[in-house]
Amino acid sequence: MKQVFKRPESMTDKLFHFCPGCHHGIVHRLVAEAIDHFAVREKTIGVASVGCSVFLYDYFAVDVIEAPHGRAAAVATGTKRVLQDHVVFTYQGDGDLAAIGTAEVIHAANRGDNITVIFVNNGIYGMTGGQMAPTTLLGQRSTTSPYGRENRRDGYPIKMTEMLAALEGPSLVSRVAVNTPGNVKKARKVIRQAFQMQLEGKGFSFVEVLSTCPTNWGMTPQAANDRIAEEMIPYFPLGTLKQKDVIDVL
Amino acid sequence: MKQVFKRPESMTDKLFHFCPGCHHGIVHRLVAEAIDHFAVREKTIGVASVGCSVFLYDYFAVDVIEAPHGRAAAVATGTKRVLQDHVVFTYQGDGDLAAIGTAEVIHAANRGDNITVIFVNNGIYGMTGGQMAPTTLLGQRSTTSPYGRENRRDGYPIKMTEMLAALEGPSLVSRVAVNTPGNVKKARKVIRQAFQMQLEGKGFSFVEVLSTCPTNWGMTPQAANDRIAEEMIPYFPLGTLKQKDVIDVL
Amino acid sequence: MYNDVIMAGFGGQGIMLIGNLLAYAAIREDKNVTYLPSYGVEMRGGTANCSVVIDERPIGSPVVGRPLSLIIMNRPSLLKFEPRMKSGGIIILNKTLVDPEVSERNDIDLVAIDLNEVSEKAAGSPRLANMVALGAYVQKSGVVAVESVTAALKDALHAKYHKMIPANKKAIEAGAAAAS
Amino acid sequence: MYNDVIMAGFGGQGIMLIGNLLAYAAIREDKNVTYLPSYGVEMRGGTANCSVVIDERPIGSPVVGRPLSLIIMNRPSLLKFEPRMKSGGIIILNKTLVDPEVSERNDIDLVAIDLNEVSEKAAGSPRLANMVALGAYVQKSGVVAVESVTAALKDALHAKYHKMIPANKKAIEAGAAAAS
Amino acid sequence: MSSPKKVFTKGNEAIAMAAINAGCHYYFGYPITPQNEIPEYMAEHLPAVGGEFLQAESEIASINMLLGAAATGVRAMTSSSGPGISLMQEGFSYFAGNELPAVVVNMSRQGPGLGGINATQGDYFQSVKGGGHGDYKLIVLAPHTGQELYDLTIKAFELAEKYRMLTLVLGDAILGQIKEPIVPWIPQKTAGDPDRDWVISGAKGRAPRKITSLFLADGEMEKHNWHLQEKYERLERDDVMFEEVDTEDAELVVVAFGSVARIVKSAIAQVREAGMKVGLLRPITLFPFPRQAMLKLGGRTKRYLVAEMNTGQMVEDVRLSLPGDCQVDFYGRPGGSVPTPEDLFAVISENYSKLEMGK
Amino acid sequence: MSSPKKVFTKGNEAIAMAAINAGCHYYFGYPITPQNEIPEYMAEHLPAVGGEFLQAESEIASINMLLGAAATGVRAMTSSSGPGISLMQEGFSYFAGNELPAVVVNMSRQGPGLGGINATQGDYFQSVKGGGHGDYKLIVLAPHTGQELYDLTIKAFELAEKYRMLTLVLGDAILGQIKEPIVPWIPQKTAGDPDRDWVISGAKGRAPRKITSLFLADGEMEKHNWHLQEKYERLERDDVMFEEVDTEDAELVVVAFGSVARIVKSAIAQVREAGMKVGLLRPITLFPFPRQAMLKLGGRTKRYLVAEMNTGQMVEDVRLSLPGDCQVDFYGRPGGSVPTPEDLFAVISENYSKLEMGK
Amino acid sequence: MPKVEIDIERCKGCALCVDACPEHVLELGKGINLSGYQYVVVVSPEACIGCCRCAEMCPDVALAVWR
Amino acid sequence: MPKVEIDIERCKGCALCVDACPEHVLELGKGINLSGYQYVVVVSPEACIGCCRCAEMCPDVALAVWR
Ligand SMILES: Cc1ncc(C[n+]2csc(CCOP(=O)(O)OP(=O)(O)O)c2C)c(N)n1
Ligand SMILES: Cc1ncc(C[n+]2csc(CCOP(=O)(O)OP(=O)(O)O)c2C)c(N)n1
Ligand code: SF4
Ligand code: SF4
Ligand code: SF4
Ligand code: SF4
Ligand code: SF4
Ligand code: SF4
Ligand SMILES: [Mg+2]
Ligand SMILES: [Mg+2]
Repeated sequence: MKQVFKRPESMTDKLFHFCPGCHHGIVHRLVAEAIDHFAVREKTIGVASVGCSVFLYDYFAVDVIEAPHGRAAAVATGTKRVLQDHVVFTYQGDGDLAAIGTAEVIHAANRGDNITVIFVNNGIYGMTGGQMAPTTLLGQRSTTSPYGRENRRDGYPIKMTEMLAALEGPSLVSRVAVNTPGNVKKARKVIRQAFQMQLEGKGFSFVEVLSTCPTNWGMTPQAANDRIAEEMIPYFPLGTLKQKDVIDVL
Repeated sequence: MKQVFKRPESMTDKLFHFCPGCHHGIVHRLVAEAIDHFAVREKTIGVASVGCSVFLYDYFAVDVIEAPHGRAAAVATGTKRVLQDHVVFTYQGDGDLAAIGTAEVIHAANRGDNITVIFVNNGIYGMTGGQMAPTTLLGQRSTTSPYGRENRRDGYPIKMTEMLAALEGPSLVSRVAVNTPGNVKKARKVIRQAFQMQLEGKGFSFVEVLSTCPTNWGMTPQAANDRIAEEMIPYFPLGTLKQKDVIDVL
Repeated sequence: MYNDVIMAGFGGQGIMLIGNLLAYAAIREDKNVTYLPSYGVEMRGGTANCSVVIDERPIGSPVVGRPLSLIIMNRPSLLKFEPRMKSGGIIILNKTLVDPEVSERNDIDLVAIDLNEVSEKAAGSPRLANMVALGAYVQKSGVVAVESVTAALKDALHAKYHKMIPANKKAIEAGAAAAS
Repeated sequence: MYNDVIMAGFGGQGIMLIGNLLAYAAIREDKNVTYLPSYGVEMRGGTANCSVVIDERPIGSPVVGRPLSLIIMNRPSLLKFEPRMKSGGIIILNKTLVDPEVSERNDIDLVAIDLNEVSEKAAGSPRLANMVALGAYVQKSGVVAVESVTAALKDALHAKYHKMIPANKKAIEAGAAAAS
Repeated sequence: MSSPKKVFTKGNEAIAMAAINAGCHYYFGYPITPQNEIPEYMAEHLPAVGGEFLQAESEIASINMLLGAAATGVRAMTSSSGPGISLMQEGFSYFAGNELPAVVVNMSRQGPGLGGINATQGDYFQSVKGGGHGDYKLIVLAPHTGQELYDLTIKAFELAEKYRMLTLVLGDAILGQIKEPIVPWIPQKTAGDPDRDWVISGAKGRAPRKITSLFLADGEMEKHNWHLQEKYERLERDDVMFEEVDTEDAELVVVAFGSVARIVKSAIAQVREAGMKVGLLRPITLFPFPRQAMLKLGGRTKRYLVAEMNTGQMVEDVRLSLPGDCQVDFYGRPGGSVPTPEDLFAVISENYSKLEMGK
Repeated sequence: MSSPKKVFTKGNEAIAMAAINAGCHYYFGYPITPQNEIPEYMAEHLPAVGGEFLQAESEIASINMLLGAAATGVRAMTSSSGPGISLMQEGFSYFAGNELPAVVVNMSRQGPGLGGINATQGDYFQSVKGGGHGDYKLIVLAPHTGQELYDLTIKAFELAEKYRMLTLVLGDAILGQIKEPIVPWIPQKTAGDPDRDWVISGAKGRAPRKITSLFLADGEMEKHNWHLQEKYERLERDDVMFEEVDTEDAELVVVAFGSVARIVKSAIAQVREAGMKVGLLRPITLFPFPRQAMLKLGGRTKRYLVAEMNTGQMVEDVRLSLPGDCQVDFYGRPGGSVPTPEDLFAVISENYSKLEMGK
Repeated sequence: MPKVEIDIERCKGCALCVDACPEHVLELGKGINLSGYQYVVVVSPEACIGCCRCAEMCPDVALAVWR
Repeated sequence: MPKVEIDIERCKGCALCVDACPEHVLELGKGINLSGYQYVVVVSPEACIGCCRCAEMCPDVALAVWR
């Protein structure tokens, strides 16, 4: 009998501080599995962002730099320009990447910086207690959209994946979810592919992961999980929007 | 005999400080003409940016706020939320809007803020003396890309119009040029349309104007003018990418 | 008279609610009061605590360095706060989760109650353990009248929970009884 | 000996180039020198100017408050700088564009030259008016030798303009002649 | 119109409530602990008064939206903490250069860097010396109770308008999170005069106006700078605020602001009981700093203890204000380690006993 | 390896040249006048040494790219001016919290706001008091000639590494734009030790490392803050730099830094000729400030004149450093109005004559 | 025989695994772990087919599976 | 008859109008204006068709056209 599911080696033993049922834990595991898969733990550098995933360094057995809120992509660019043969990834929430960090991620993508960006879109500011995120759905209540998000005041839930796919720079732009075992498997594949792109020097890879925040959605973990399929995926369709297979150099 | 071409009334008499042949002057005039056309000079507020067009207030006979570099869209949002029945426009260069101001313009567009953004893309930092802009063409030399822009280091010339058109928020997203009398006429029409959108409460309108910088391109005004058709338009195709005709409210 | 208390436990044990409730009870008695919650990142997975200061005179520090009393709902909270207590203070301890033997002070007044059991008996559910604890503390300290606390339920609870007031009242009173 | 000069004119009249050239000439004579350009927004449409300080001893201020000499290429520059000049100073004035009558000082040494004409004659084009002016200034002030200036052309000009050195040399020398 | 009824309110909410009651109908902000209750309160209550709450995409957007709103002459505000306030420094400098009035709240938290979310006073220098570029000042108000958070927020709007300056309400995690009963009230004037000659409102029947901080002509910028300094001097003359407690006979005066001052008050009550003659001087305006008050006090009391939740910042202003013969000691607790009344009792007693020995 | 040959170099280029010669192979920056020659020089010359020049999309991106590069232990830098430096304040605070070494150049220009592009010293407070949030310091170096721009840039990299701190080279439009002959040289050590125990390099054969400034456990943040303070004290003990000119017999000492100090030197030469006993103290490190040197000097000379191109900033540090019986006057020219040697001659003479009268 | 194992101190009782298991092998138990969470227990070990669906969904990496 | 008029003090001599005019009405002159620019002059006024092409292209709004 063989162990077919176990804790990835790139993870530490530390218990997650995440709330029960929070998808951050699943995404953490998938990233660690990708690192294991390519056996690059010793040359991987994680760039943590500010959000519920701020303690990345507690859970990953790799070197980690904690970036200021929104600036993970810029920090990763700085690191990667020096350590070009290392693997550099960022892990960012939707507040971090799609609000304050908009310019940084767009320009890293546009430059085709050879880094991997894992974008956890839970449609809310988790860490700060449930404020509206740029990706909060229309009509959704949050502590700063108490009457529901309204497009004329707050704008539309922003589709970062679609927007980045409109740029020439990035090599892989994809959206996945982790709400069912099947989707977890697909997400695993895409995240692995994102790291592979980087290892092959193909440039910027970006994976958006639709994710729950049971606590700030005010739902049980199961209800939150179900909401992904019922509300999030219809607005944020899954799939790979862009994939370059050759390295283009001027 | 009737005067068929004259100085717009929304302009002051002051001589432009622009270099000979610089398209900024043409774009200034077209914006003033649009203001004249709708007879809204007395309720128009311009938001100037930092760049060669920083002295907007010297040339327009309207109230003007000078925004910090890159932040014109945020300033305009603040003003428009208060003065909802006024006409608010920003006038921004490519360094201003497509580099440091990326996040601000994207989020104003995504919110569908009811303002008009005039984006003068001359592929260079004019005011500061010819550094590479996010829109500088591949291979183009500038003081900070002395060996020519190279996509693997500097990224691709960014297409703001295409990227903004990928968002749900904006109502009009268009690219024009002013390199021939015919293109000037088309640009006039689109700029006028952009103001009309705002007057009708349809939300965010955005016009990118391909523009010369003879000084920092190191060219005569005529050669610079020709380069628009030869090099700029092929990469930045003209046309309206997005136009909403109804006001959508959740 | 000046009085202060720190209440602590897991997030989800209703610590903040009883802190607020006590404050409202003090306001009903026309006393001055400050309520200072811990908050933020600690909420996820960690412990939650708050400090309440009650006085007839204006309150200086809302920060309690050496508490006169504690309401302790879990083990980590006992370990954290007990050593700081003033001599002679009161601890209301949640015996359901914490073995009273863990306490190391003998210069204090330790009131260990099986809060879940008392709550279950009084209100038909173990979920009002926090109210039981507050009832016990108020009874034991006399900082405000038990009636002020039960009367304040409608101030502290959101209108949509007002139907739960009777059960809460029972739990508070059962706590008071358990401590007397 | 300490010497300073401010050179001013339209952007495009080659002010910065002659400032640099003078500095290189001073370096050839092993003197200390500072060159301080005006720059930036002023470049567009406005005037350009620079200050050069030359001394055998280390140079303190590179900022020239009350210049000993001026090279003036257009009218606005004369209006701006003449009033600040030290008494007894030298002005090399571009008579092609500025009427010497505009000068209001009579305690200074005004050398008005039709620079375009001299340039045209000496070098076959009016475009070296700046070099003519510098030649005149150096001759008049004696701050460095005219030969040092012509020798310094290869330091100050980018290699791709070195073929223009002979014409520049002629213009400088013609300027020196015009001022002597 | 004011009501004497007490409401049990969180500090952050007291600020938001006061702002709305002061006629502030425009709020732009970005979430950050420990001040989220301010935007949350605004989001809930501004629609009812016809105002606009807008969550910006960042603090930089917030401060610039605020700039755009302030230029129209309305009352408007933003709030943030530590890292967010740092990001606004360019904007602050523009506000100063443009002479625009608005209110910013900093519920400060531990630094440097991401730090932590507990209370500190590490942003004193940033607030009073100017964290942005150039010679400029903000008006800085430092409340120490829930009621004062309310009252000074109203005052902040008034001062901002009076001087056309950005006014900063500097609190901390304690003040933002504390709940206590306060008495809300509504000031008489709740809006700036719409006819002010700098207000951007469309050039209807008047010459166009501009809001700019760009000055290129010779000497213009220097003139503008001296003009700003003149305002700062006026502020110092007319609008200094401070509180003195038990200073008349004090042999030792503690100087403290904000939440620490409140804890010091408890400690002083204790040391007074123990027979020590100790007083408190509490600056309420950190800029303008109560220099004259200190100078006067320094003629009488010679020994001072400055207590701050940082490694020593306001202590410099205290030293600069007092006569040369005063002795100024410092007690600091940086990084969110809030001193308790007991800690302060110990430090004050020790300091006082040195004084006794010195006699 | 160093060559005694003089090269005629613009101040900004002297800095860029020195940085490359000091082994700085990574530059991230965003254009702004008056420092554009730094990125331009880097763009031209870094490729030849195998380095990376990257024009960032903003100053915020620049400082954060710098952070990402600095974390790997290499020598790296950015440069900017006024508004751009303000935008980096959050980043500066993170550098301090993270204890990362790097060099930033501020060629300061007029403020507040957009201001203008002429020289001022209005960013002194921002530089030495900390424009970002929290209790922290930068090392601040203030060169006053082209040669010193070169030399101190090299020193900046050394100090940054020695203390794991951000080091700011504070110049202004004059220093950035001036051209003069300098002697370039190459320091012995041109890279940090790659084995330092904090360097992020991939967790190969060692425990994973983290660069963070987040401290949440009780008391940890306070500990970290005191640890930082300890470094600052060490700096003050070991690495203060200043220049004294003609102070031995001086009855009046002028205190000035950077470009103003240079102009003061000319003025002092003139007043000395006129028989007045005047000296100069020029702080070269603005932080650590030469407090001990001032204190010592203050035992002898009692009268001081602080000259700055601002409305009075360093003057506070001078007052805080000198004994209480010294008289400190201030002469300020804010907003790009550079005082000429003649202006300073007049002010110094006037001040000196008051001294004569006082006798 | 396939087997699932629960690290009860890691479990937060979110029950995502319970929903994910096609064979109803898991259920929330009555016990409370040291962190205060009601953890999951294996109720029908024999039914486990070792498909890992539970483990894929566990946000806390509390499950291990053998096959 | 159509007519074009040049405000010579506004003209910067960029010659964009010269290129734009289908009738070769305009040319750069010899004169220099107060700002130091060589300005444009009307060389064949009679040829002007009043089409405004010149004016559309003038960045300095130095041209007026009658028709
Ligand atoms: C400059 C700055 N602004 C604001 C914050 C406060 N802040 C911390 S995390 C966060 C957003 C968290 O939301 P998200 O990025 O979606 O991550 P999540 O917690 O949802 O995973 C914010 C606004 C900060 N730390 N720094
Ligand atoms: C925060 C900040 N960073 C940098 C600058 C310097 N700056 C002034 S204008 C400008 C860019 C100008 O380029 P662009 O926006 O393309 O306008 P153009 O001059 O080409 O019309 C820059 C970088 C500034 N003023 N403020
Ligand atoms: S707050 Fe939301 S995102 Fe954060 S750990 Fe909890 S569930 Fe996850
Ligand atoms: S520098 Fe370029 S953009 Fe600026 S005015 Fe001159 S030509 Fe126009
Ligand atoms: S491995 Fe499959 S069958 Fe076994 S418990 Fe998990 S989900 Fe159920
Ligand atoms: S999914 Fe994991 S954490 Fe959730 S109940 Fe199952 S074992 Fe426990
Ligand atoms: S109006 Fe037409 S024809 Fe006349 S000058 Fe202008 S371009 Fe030529
Ligand atoms: S286009 Fe205008 S500025 Fe240019 S040459 Fe013609 S008239 Fe003069
Ligand atoms: Mg989120
Ligand atoms: Mg441009």
